[in-house]
Amino acid sequence: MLMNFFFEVLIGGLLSGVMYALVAIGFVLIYKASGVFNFAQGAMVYFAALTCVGVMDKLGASLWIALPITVAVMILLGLAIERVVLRPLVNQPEITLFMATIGLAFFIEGLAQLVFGAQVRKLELPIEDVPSQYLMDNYNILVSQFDIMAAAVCGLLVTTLALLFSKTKVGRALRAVADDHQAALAVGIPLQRIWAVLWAVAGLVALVAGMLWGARNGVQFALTFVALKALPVLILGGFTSMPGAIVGGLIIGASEKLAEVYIGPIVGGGIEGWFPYVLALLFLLVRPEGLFGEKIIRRI
Amino acid sequence: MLYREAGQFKTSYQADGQIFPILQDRIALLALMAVAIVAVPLLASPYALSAILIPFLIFSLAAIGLNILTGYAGQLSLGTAAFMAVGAFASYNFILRIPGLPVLLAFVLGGLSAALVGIAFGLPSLRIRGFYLAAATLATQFFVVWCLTKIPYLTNYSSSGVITAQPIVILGYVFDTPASKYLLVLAVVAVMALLAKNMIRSNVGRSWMAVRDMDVAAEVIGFRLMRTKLLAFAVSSFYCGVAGALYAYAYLGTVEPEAYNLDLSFRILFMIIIGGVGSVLGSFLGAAFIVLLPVLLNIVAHSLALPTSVASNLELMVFGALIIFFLIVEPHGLARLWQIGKEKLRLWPFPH
Amino acid sequence: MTPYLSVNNVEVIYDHVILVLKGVSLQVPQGKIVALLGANGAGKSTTLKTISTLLRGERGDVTKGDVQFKGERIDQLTPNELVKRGLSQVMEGRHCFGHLTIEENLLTGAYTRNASRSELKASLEKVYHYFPRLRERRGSQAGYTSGGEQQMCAIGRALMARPSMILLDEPSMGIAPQIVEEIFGIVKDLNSKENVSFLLAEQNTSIALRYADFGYILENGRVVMEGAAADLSCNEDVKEFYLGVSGAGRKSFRDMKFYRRRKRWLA
Amino acid sequence: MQMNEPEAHFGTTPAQRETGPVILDLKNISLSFGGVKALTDISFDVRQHEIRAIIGPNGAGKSSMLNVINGVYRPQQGEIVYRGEVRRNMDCHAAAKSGIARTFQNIALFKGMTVLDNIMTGRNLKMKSNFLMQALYWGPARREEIAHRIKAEEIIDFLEIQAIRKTPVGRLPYGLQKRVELGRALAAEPEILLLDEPMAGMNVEEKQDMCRFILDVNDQFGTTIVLIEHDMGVVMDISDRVVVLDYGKKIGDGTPDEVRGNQDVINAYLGVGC
Amino acid sequence: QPAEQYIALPSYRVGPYAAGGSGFYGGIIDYFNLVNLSGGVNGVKISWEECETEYNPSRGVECYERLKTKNGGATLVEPLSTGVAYGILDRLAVDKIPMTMIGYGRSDAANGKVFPYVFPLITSYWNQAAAMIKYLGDKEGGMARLKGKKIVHLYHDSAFGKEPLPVLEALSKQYGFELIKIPVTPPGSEQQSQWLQIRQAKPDHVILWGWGSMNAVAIKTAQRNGFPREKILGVWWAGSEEDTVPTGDAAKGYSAMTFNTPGNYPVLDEIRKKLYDAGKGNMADASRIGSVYHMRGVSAAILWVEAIRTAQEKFGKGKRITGEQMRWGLENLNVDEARQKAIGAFGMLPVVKTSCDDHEGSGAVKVQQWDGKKWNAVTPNWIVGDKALTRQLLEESSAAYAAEKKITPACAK
Ligand SMILES: Nc1ncnc2c1ncn2[C@@H]1O[C@H](COP(=O)(O)OP(=O)(O)OP(=O)(O)O)[C@@H](O)[C@H]1O
Ligand SMILES: Nc1ncnc2c1ncn2[C@@H]1O[C@H](COP(=O)(O)OP(=O)(O)OP(=O)(O)O)[C@@H](O)[C@H]1O
Ligand SMILES: [Mg+2]
Ligand SMILES: [Mg+2]
Repeated sequence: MLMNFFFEVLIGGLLSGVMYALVAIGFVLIYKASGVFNFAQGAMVYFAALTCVGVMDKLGASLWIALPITVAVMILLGLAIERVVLRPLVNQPEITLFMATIGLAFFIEGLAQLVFGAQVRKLELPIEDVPSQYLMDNYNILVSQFDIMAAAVCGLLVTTLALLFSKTKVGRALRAVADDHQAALAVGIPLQRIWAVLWAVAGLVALVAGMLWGARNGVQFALTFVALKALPVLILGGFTSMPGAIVGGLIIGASEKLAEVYIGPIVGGGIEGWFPYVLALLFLLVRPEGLFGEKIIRRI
Repeated sequence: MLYREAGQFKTSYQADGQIFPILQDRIALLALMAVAIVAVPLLASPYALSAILIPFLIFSLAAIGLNILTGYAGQLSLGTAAFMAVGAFASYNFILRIPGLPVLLAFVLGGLSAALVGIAFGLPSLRIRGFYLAAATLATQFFVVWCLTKIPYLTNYSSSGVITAQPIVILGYVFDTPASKYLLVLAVVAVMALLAKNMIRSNVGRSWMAVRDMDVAAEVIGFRLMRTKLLAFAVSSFYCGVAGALYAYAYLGTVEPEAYNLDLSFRILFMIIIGGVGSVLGSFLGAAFIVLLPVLLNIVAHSLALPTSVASNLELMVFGALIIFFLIVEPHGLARLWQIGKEKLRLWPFPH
Repeated sequence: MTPYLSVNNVEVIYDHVILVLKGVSLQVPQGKIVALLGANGAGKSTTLKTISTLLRGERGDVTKGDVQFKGERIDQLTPNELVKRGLSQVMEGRHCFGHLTIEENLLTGAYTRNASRSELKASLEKVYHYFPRLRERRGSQAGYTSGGEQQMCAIGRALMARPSMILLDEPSMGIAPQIVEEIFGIVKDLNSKENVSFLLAEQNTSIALRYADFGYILENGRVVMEGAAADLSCNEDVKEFYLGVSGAGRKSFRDMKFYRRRKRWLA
Repeated sequence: MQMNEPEAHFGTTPAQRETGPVILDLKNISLSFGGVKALTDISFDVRQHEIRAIIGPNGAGKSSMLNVINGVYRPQQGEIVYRGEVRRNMDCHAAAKSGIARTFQNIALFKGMTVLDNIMTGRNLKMKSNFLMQALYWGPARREEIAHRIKAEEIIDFLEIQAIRKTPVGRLPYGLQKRVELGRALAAEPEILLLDEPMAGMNVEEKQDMCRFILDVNDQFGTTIVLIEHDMGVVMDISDRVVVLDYGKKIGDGTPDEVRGNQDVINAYLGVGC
Repeated sequence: QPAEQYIALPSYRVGPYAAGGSGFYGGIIDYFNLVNLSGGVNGVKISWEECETEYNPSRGVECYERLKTKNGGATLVEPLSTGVAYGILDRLAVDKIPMTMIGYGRSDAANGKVFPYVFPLITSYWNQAAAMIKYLGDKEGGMARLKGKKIVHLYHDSAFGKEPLPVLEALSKQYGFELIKIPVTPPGSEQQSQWLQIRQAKPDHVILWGWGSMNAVAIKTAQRNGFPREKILGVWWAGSEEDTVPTGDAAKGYSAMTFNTPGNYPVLDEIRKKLYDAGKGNMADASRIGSVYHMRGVSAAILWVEAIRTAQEKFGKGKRITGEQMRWGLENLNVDEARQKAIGAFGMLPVVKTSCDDHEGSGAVKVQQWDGKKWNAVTPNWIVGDKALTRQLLEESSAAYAAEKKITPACAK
């Protein structure tokens, strides 16, 4: 019985971790490829989900019509961001770009609510968020079928993107850009086009995260906060590693739940807010660039 | 022709080491201080004093604190509000538990408590840098607020978890009007800004900047990384702590730990980036920008008679867009813009 | 004949206030090597960055003049378009991609080429042939290689684009003497065999003038002297200030009695 | 610090210059990074007051050698005897304290600071007042600051960089940055000065200036200098003794003339016709 | 220029709580407009001004300071934000502007002797918590049956979530049920571990003391873990459409507290007809009329208008009243059933009768249940908990505050 509960917590945590990883991927994508810490990722998640349900609401369209429209919107958004925000800021210090993405986050949040209104909406995916009967009957563990799908989607995304980075010419170029904008320009990497594509892809990743999180928690402003859950995953896994996002997500998810259940009651509970950060920090003390992140080169 | 340094020869290094080496700047500053001390309390409306100037000064102080850490020592931090919270709650407890403790001393003690917490959370900076550190400082933010809600002692067992700042009494004088509070805050901020400026132009300041620009080289030259970074954390947190205490005592009055949330940390961060990373002047300019801009936008939006929800969202969008706009125009912030303006003025009427 | 590359009366301002180039004009004829000489801070690197439009990222503005390459104005193009048209730059100060291995660094150089695997391999081989040291270090992250190795990597990376014109900013910096000779040998080689044109900013005047066809001397953001390389190396002023030989032949570095006492032509 | 004063032994040949006892002795130093052997069993010494050059092809391990001397890298094997004491675990702070200053191959200036501030950082080990006094900028702290400022200004005069003293170094051209870096190292008034390619990216005239500075420092203060340089003209002219490294091994050691004649050195580095 | 009664509305319509803010302030403004259409309060029109606070204390203070002097001075303020309310708490007595905190804020502020200018109207957190236990006891078939039962208090880990703890703890001692406290870290977008703990504990009831997005997540997570929603009882901040709609069907059977009886009322019809049909409604979406937040806003406005009316009766009909007089009006409110009928809101809110001792004026609440489409009342009558207990807590706590602030408790004249 006790053991069973432990496994339930563990599995629940791992699956939450998958959901975190989903958001973390968007961060990694942008960071690894341009050295920009994209604070607007959370806002993009919200924007994507809201656009999707907003289109369904306003046009009375079905999910299958709203989805392609949202994809188009996210791509346009990516292109616009590159043109308006990033292009004029090439070769600026990291912190400037970081700040610009904060400005961007405000803009996107305002835009989303202006167009679609602030009310909370529901988003229903064809798959229901109820315990999988099959697993319940056969293994007596409680796992929502929704989570299983989320895990599959997440795995697929990570694999694709990881392959993109490690195996293709564009991937190599992206990593080069992250190291040195100026030199990347000098060797003829079309920074602008690449960034446009990249942000469009990040928009799509945000859409996936937005759909899954939105289906789970409702489409509301709080979706922008899921970024906070993704941050410890990022620092633990490393800002520059796709697999790191998944592994980090699993570790954070599982340990945070176990801690809340087993340590929480001793100290008054509610430690989920800071525990993942402290955990990630402990890892960082051993590996300052996260588990799988690229080593920070310090040489003179 | 009015603004020239030509003809102002420095006869000693002491004169050259002044904070404002150009005479016109010194005169302008003195004039500004005179206005701030005499004219403002007399002429400004209570609204301007208590809703604009006081928070502006308090945020400037916090921004100086963060600038010391992030702008000068190069350690990006997202935990500013936590240090402010420590300052506020510690001051509250000191005054509460030590009868007769002078308020100013309590602020200092509050600042020192924040400094201690700062040192503790600064320790990881010895290994971790950049955005990793930034994300890790979020731990401070969440942990401190968590402690304040979990440990009833800190809020004097108040059932709702809020504290009420005691009245500010110094030498029998009660600071309760907007004007008197403003003067108190002004005095504290002016003195601390001066101290910050002094630190920055002496060896500590240089050690911070050296660590920021290239920590390996700084070590080779003989700076101790650990001491330098932790000192930056301590001093920065001290500033934030005092600012946090002022925020509670001279501004909000009654506060819950939630008032020092992540949002506040970010606002302070905006201030230094918009104002100028690594500039004391920038801290003031940035604070003014972030305090005033939403108010202006709000007023403009109202005068356009837009529906409120449209106006509110537009405000947010314009705010975000303006941040981006300023970064594009000048990534080094308003302080740099100001400086370029001055340089142009110096060259005037020649373009270069 | 229109020159291959021409810079016409260019003025550059950094940060809105710092005037660096004050009307620089120069030409590179096709298939020639042109040297750009000048003291520290003369504006050589700025000139090269103006041509390759990398100035924008450093908050520099071209306020006057224009740049033409193969008869077209190029100052509004992106660096990517320039590289595609055959104009590559090797930046001062190496700028290797620290986290990429040496080989990956070289491969990024071929980004604009739609080369097949075997073509890439051939190009790599060629670079390794020129710089055997790079072959040894091909698998290490560039950030951990020595200064000279990084310099070789930067040059090799530019070669990978198979440009028809290369802007070289101080290629010999930090390179051991015999490799310096080799690098210039490579320049000559590419120039004569593949008709690649070069504009090289160089401090090592003697070797630059030895290999160049033509030279410009830049001082304080102005061209103060230009001429055929051979003529320049015979000029007395150039000899004294840039080649370190005065009437009595080369002096020992130990015996220089005075600090810089140069009279400036422009004064 | 009047540097242009009577020039004592200009025109003297290196052999005639008297050098002191061994101040720094490196014994069997080996250093490797993962698979890369940067240094293999290298021994050489540096005498007081001499100018000791290290040369060798790219990637030979010269910079790594300097990094070992001032404690940035810790060799896996070997020992360092400095002023008669064996120092195995010297970190770079301790090295700086014991009078070793240096410049770097890839300029390591503090880019956001002015020239003056950069040079002042070189004096940090000599500053005694604590940060509270500095914050008050009062009394001893202020006097100290001004005293050090005077020293820094002397160096600025010496290096002829008065005009740029308030310019942020990030904006300076490469050559001037090298000069500022030298200034920063000099500000520490070191006993040993390690220079890593101080003349890269300079033209002849600037190199002449640089040599002048180096020789003057060496003469006036008796500062021992360890120098890495690829310009053979410079190395042969100003150094007293030369170590030659190749692939992390020592292949030659001696006076410039000896080294010039060494066949190994010619093969590995100088090439023919030098 | 006819006299206008000016009210300051530091509101929020962007950010995480925008959904609630737009409904609440929408309701207030709708009712104001309605009153103005019929000539105002004895001819005195109501005017107001909004200012966006983003739920941020410091922006809220700025808004308050900006709004308070406009149009001849504000005579009432309502920020609907605990943080902002605390930020201006100390300023109210100086400025002589009363503030209402309808359904939130510190419960002990109901003591008008210590907090003369603060009005936590209708019901405080403490009374609500007491009412919740009362309801659960009734549901079990009598308070005595609570003995040995397990009740989970799943709360937003903040001052807000901890506020009811003294009441719940006292009641748990009194009635012998086991109180299990499980905090959720704000903003609460992940609650797997909490619900696993709950499932493990097998409680008889779960009190969901949540806020914002935390509520929907709680309900969804309960569903994922197969916990029956019928056993969950939410606080009124967890009992609006915004909390249940996003969960889809998961919230079916979930119930929550409210101080408005769901349903339709003549006053809402009027708002629909006279305002929205004429294109003058405040909310973008007319279907939100009568939603929980909207009704809450309308109720707030009703109480304020009644306070104005009451004050006018004493200080002069048809005249603009001052903030001090407004304070008096709020302190002498009596919105009884007859008055409610006259307004067209009979039964929409409990009877509210205030006094110097009792700035709350009621303490009665109802329970409503979500049927998948809308909220329905499940208790025909208003429920009142153990008011003696809450009164005692209130006295203690406000006395401590008075001591800390050096206030001598006394009724204002
Ligand atoms: N980003 C910048 N901002 C401001 N000024 C700059 C910037 N880059 C260069 N400068 C200034 O422009 C002038 C020319 O610099 P440039 O780098 O072109 O010189 P250079 O001839 O290449 O010198 P070196 O031989 O040392 O490389 C210098 O005075 C320098 O201070
Ligand atoms: N931190 C490090 N990690 C891995 N390899 C290193 C590291 N430092 C140096 N190396 C390697 O050690 C070898 C020696 O490097 P070093 O920098 O000492 O060469 P160098 O003699 O200074 O060459 P150059 O003249 O090109 O500057 C090089 O192959 C370099 O790649
Ligand atoms: Mg240059
Ligand atoms: Mg080297």
